[in-house]
Amino acid sequence: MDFTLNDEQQMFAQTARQLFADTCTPDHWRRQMESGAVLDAERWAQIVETGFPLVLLPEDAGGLGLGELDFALIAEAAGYNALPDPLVESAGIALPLLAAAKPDSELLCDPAAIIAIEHPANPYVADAEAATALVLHKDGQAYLAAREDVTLTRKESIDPFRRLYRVDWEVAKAQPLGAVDWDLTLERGALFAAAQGLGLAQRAVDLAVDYAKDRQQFGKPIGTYQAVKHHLASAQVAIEFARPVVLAAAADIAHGDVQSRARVSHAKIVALEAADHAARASIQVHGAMGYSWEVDVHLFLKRALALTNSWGTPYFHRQRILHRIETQPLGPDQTFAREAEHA
Amino acid sequence: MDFTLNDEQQMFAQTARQLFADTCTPDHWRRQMESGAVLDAERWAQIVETGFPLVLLPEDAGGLGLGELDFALIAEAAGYNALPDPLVESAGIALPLLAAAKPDSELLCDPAAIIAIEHPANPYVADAEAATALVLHKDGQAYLAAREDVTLTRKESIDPFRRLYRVDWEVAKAQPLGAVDWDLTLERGALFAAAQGLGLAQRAVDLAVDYAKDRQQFGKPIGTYQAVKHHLASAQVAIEFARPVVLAAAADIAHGDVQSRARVSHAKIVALEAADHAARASIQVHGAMGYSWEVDVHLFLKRALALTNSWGTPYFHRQRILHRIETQPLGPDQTFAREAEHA
Amino acid sequence: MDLTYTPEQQAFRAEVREWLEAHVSAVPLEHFDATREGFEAHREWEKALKSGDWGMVTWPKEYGGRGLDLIQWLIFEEEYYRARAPGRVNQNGIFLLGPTLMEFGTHEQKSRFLPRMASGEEIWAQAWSEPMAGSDLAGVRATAVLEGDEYVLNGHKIWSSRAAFADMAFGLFRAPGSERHHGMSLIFFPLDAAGVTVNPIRKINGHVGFAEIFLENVRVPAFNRLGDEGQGWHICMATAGFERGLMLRSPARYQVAAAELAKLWQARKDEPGIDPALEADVVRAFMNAESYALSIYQTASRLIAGAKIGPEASTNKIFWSELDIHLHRTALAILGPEAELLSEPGAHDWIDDYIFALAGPIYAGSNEIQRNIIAERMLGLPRK
Amino acid sequence: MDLTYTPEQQAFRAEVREWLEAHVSAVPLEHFDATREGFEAHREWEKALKSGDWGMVTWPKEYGGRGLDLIQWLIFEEEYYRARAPGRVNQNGIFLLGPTLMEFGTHEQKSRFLPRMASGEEIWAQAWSEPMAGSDLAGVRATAVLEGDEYVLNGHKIWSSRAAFADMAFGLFRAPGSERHHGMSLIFFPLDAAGVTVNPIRKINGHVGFAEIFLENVRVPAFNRLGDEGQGWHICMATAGFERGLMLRSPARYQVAAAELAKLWQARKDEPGIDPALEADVVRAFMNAESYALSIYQTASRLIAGAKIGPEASTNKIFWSELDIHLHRTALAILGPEAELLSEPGAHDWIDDYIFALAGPIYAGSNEIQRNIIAERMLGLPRK
Repeated sequence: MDFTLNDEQQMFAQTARQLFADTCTPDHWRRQMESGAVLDAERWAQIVETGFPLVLLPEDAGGLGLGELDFALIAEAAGYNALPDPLVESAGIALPLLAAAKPDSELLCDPAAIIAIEHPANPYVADAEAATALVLHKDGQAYLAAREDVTLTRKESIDPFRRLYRVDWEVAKAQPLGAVDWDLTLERGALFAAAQGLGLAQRAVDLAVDYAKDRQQFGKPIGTYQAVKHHLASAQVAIEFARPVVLAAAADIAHGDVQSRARVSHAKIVALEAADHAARASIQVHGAMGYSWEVDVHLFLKRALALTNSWGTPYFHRQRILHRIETQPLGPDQTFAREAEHA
Repeated sequence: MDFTLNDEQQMFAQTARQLFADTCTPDHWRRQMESGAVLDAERWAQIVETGFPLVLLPEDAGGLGLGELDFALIAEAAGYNALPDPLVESAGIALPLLAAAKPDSELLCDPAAIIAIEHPANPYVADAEAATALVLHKDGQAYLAAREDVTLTRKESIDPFRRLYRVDWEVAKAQPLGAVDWDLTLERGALFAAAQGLGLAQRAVDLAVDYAKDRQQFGKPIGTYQAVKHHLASAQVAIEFARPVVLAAAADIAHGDVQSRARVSHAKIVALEAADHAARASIQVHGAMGYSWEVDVHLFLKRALALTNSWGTPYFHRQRILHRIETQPLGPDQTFAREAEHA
Repeated sequence: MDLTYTPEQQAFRAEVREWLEAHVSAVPLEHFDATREGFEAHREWEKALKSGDWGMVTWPKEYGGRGLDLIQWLIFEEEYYRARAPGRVNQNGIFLLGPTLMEFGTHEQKSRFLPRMASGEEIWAQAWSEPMAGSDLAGVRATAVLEGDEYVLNGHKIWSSRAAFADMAFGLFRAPGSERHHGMSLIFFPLDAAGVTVNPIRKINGHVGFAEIFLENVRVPAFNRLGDEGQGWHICMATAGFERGLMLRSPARYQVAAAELAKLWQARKDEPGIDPALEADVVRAFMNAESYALSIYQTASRLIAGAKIGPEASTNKIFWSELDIHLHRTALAILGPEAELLSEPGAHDWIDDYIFALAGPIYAGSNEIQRNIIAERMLGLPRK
Repeated sequence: MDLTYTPEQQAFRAEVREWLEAHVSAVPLEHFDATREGFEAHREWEKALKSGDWGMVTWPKEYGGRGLDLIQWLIFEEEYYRARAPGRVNQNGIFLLGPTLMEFGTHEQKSRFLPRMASGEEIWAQAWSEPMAGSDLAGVRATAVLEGDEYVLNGHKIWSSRAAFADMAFGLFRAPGSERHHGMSLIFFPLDAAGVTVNPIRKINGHVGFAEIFLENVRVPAFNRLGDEGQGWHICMATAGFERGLMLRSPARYQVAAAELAKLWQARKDEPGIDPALEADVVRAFMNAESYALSIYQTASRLIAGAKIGPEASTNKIFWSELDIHLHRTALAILGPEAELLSEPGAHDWIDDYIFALAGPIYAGSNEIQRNIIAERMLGLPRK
């Protein structure tokens, strides 16, 4: 029993945080919002260079062969910086599915390639415009189609960096991938949404703390007021108790049993709640500033809102936890128990 | 359209508040708790003298022929003082039912008589031990039985002043009252529980305010701290927005339509929530003091808890409001609309 | 207590309804904060209202109003929201500056400003806040120096609603060297005066909702000062009372939204994947809107009976801002994966209204300030 | 990261389970705060635990403990709660005074006090609070004056847990004339010493949960002072850390309660009149208990890896106290009209546990104080 990150994981997380902090400054966000560009080419090149897109690819596909816990730390850093680029959906979700379904796909050889994914859990496909290819879904079967072989219809999201599309496509122009593991893909989607939620939450608190130290009202920093302190302390408590759940869910996802699914669901619910809570507290602490477009708190609010209902709604995930409650033993000795042992 | 109390009503409320304040001091509570006495005979005599038990009786039965709004003000004052005696259940609920079912009952001639009531909404009968007679329920029919003709089995409530009983009785020893208006009785039960809730809530806040002005921590009264202020301000907001609902419900109860039932339910829900909210805030503000038996805040917490589930649970009442939403027009012009007009 | 409308009140409702049905366009106007065109379309609507004598319904007749009592005003608002009539671009005038002018203005000032305000000819922005004076209005730094019969204004105002497109603004300016609550005057200035620069500020929904205003040696006649020199704080507190209070927040808007929510729930509740527990929230939203409406009717009755508005202003602020957020969060939860989508034209814009609702606990006195006020002025807890 | 138990840990769990199954009585003991008999029955249980070397499992072996690491401690607690073993009357000793003595006591003090604490021979009360010193411990007024080799203690302590029946107590006393954090010493005194009067205080559930202690010229040997004279505040802050922290709050108790709640829900959910929306709360209660357990495992792993316990103490306090209230409120909502009834013997006592849960946000540093600590020490917000 060891619930700590190893040195390699901590270094990994540190690299991601640093890279995103350097390349996702408020200036970067604003320029990208104004330009409407799907990708920041320079940033994407740096991301590719760090090898983040290879983390979950098996070593024999040229990947790093690491696990979901490692990628969750990257996703958390992406959330912390409201990363506009489709790293998580492509490298965390679509690529591993493709690698499992078609290990010889040449797309796997191009670390800069972006794969978008249509999953039954989501009504729209995120970032399809930036993709080289799309994994598509029809009657339980998966297909792969090149970007130029599908028709995209944009649906505007409240999140200025989420580009959602309805995808129209023909089976004739797509490559069948057969029956893939849509369920595992959902687990990854939910887990990495949760991990992003942690990052979103912490950044929203951190922005508010910085502001509250600085902003004066009635002759002293607003951060001295108990109301402000307690808003942010409550938000931080939510983060502190979401993070271990996300890490445990990441560590356990491979089990693919009732418990691991319930834990992913638990992580998804509480991490996005923490993000929503923190973003709202942050807006409140920022006052009118928090309500203006030029102050960036709203990015975190909107991303949290979007991720809350992606990869399974809170209700969907609650039902999976209920299933674990109803079908598996409960009690203090069951925290790390597995389905197989009790089946 | 006039949403104000008239002078008579305000005087009435004032009389009730003063009488209960004089006769339900903390000393009285404690003596009655220690003695376990069902009634404080002296207080009950004074209550009878004011004529409160006659408020809802028709004038031709020797009553005052007033309405539910008038009695609600008395119930509110009873809540404010955690009145231990069964004034509300007897005079507000049981007596009017008896007067309607059996206008010539001699019990109506004795203003000091206490009538307990067994209603299908409640699993137990409150204050049966103090009653002269009980209104009982069997297969939709009502019966009247003398206290000595029934068998009472005490069920201990967390509220030290609530004496609950299971009643065992025989039809042979009871007087049939026929098919009475159990529904109107439920409306009254719920409404007066709500009115008591308002009083409980306000007293809990007032006790905390007094304490917070006085109690020093870190060199100043705890009432200067924003956390304490905000706890109590939030509790007060809940009261402010529950009170108009209770008054409107009282004014409208006689309509007996979908809207009036929904409003009684609304009043019941929000007034008891306000009471629970205020009592918990008050205990928190009192700190360890609030958690000790000798400080009286717990009486308000426990009464609120007991009334929350009496005369219909929150779920029962929520479903009645849902029914109003589903069957009647909605919108800003519908606040005072009646079922008859749209049926 | 009598919770029925009089025949006169019923007739009045019918009259309002009839006029609105005849005049409200089925096509919603573009938002007045979105573009100049939207703003001017709303000015035209103000003029149309005025033409039917429905512009300043609560103003006394002598100032171009209809002299309605508060119950009539509530009925008017109910019908107004029921008809989905356009938002009031003239809100700062109707509810904030108008009543303040009536109370503190000279006869000449009233004659000069009120009729044009009532007609929509002059639309007003407020200019309360400054970068270092938000909730703490006494922190205002903008200055006014009297030179002959003109004031010279300098300073930087921010979060001015309507300022992007409005004609006139009112704000606090202090005598140089004065401190905190002292030495401030309430002064009007045209937004197109020489030395005025207006920079629109986008809200988080992308609309231009506010502006910041830079004033550089802006000259206005001394006539534009309301009340005495140095009386600004006193007047402003009265106005802030109007702002926080009853007037701005008709219950009708929440009842319309609660009804829309119930409709959304009815339409979606049997779809797969919808959380049945949200039913409780739909009922809660209805209850909250009803509670708010009943409370406002009670307050209106009390005011008609001669009471003064007191801390209701603060309790109202907290209640409507919180119910609005809860109501819209419930809608988003029902919408699930669709919640994040900007609405199609014509559909109820739940996400945008949610974003708007999030401003509720912030503006017009943050809810933290309101809770302080309730604790100190209503409950009597000590300030320090 | 490896979230599986080692074979040694599994074997340890089996050992604990076996011993508890053999020793825990099926008939629950009367509460140790209810009567002298209940208290003494729990003292006997402490002795029984000690006889199996399960008394002070986290204490080092040299002081009569078992020297378990924190993961083993968690396993022990899981099994302890799973077995419904009796509450620990010795809690103040095990978790508060014991570790403090080990850190600050002399060899002689450790020899004198720790073995008797470990054996249950001496049960300790804490005597932190005074009428004017609750959350603000620096407000202590009780005094200690050294006369020869004895201290003379005077003062009034309150909210002393276990003091009604315990043998010994520890508390802060100040040198006369000293102020706030200075001049305080941590001193032990027997509760049956001449000059000590103990008045039990009933909690709102009717149990004797605390006592107030009056000290009038109580003489104790100077040996009973822990640490240096005037070092009391420093030691006390360390102890308060223990109190607020990890040790006192095993996740197991919440997991047991969450499992009971799930059982209650399964039993009642199909009864008429049960609110289906409560299902979400049952799931939430399970999630909260799991979150808390995972967080404690994470902290335990970090501490084993050499980290120091930090502000987790405050975040834990807030989280467990709020989850406990939510969980019990959910149970009461399921019980409906039965919620107010005191439980029948043998049944899970939801109402009493709810009342107990309400003390959670108050004791061991109120949640308001904890939020201040989180804001200031964890987030770095300014104190004033």
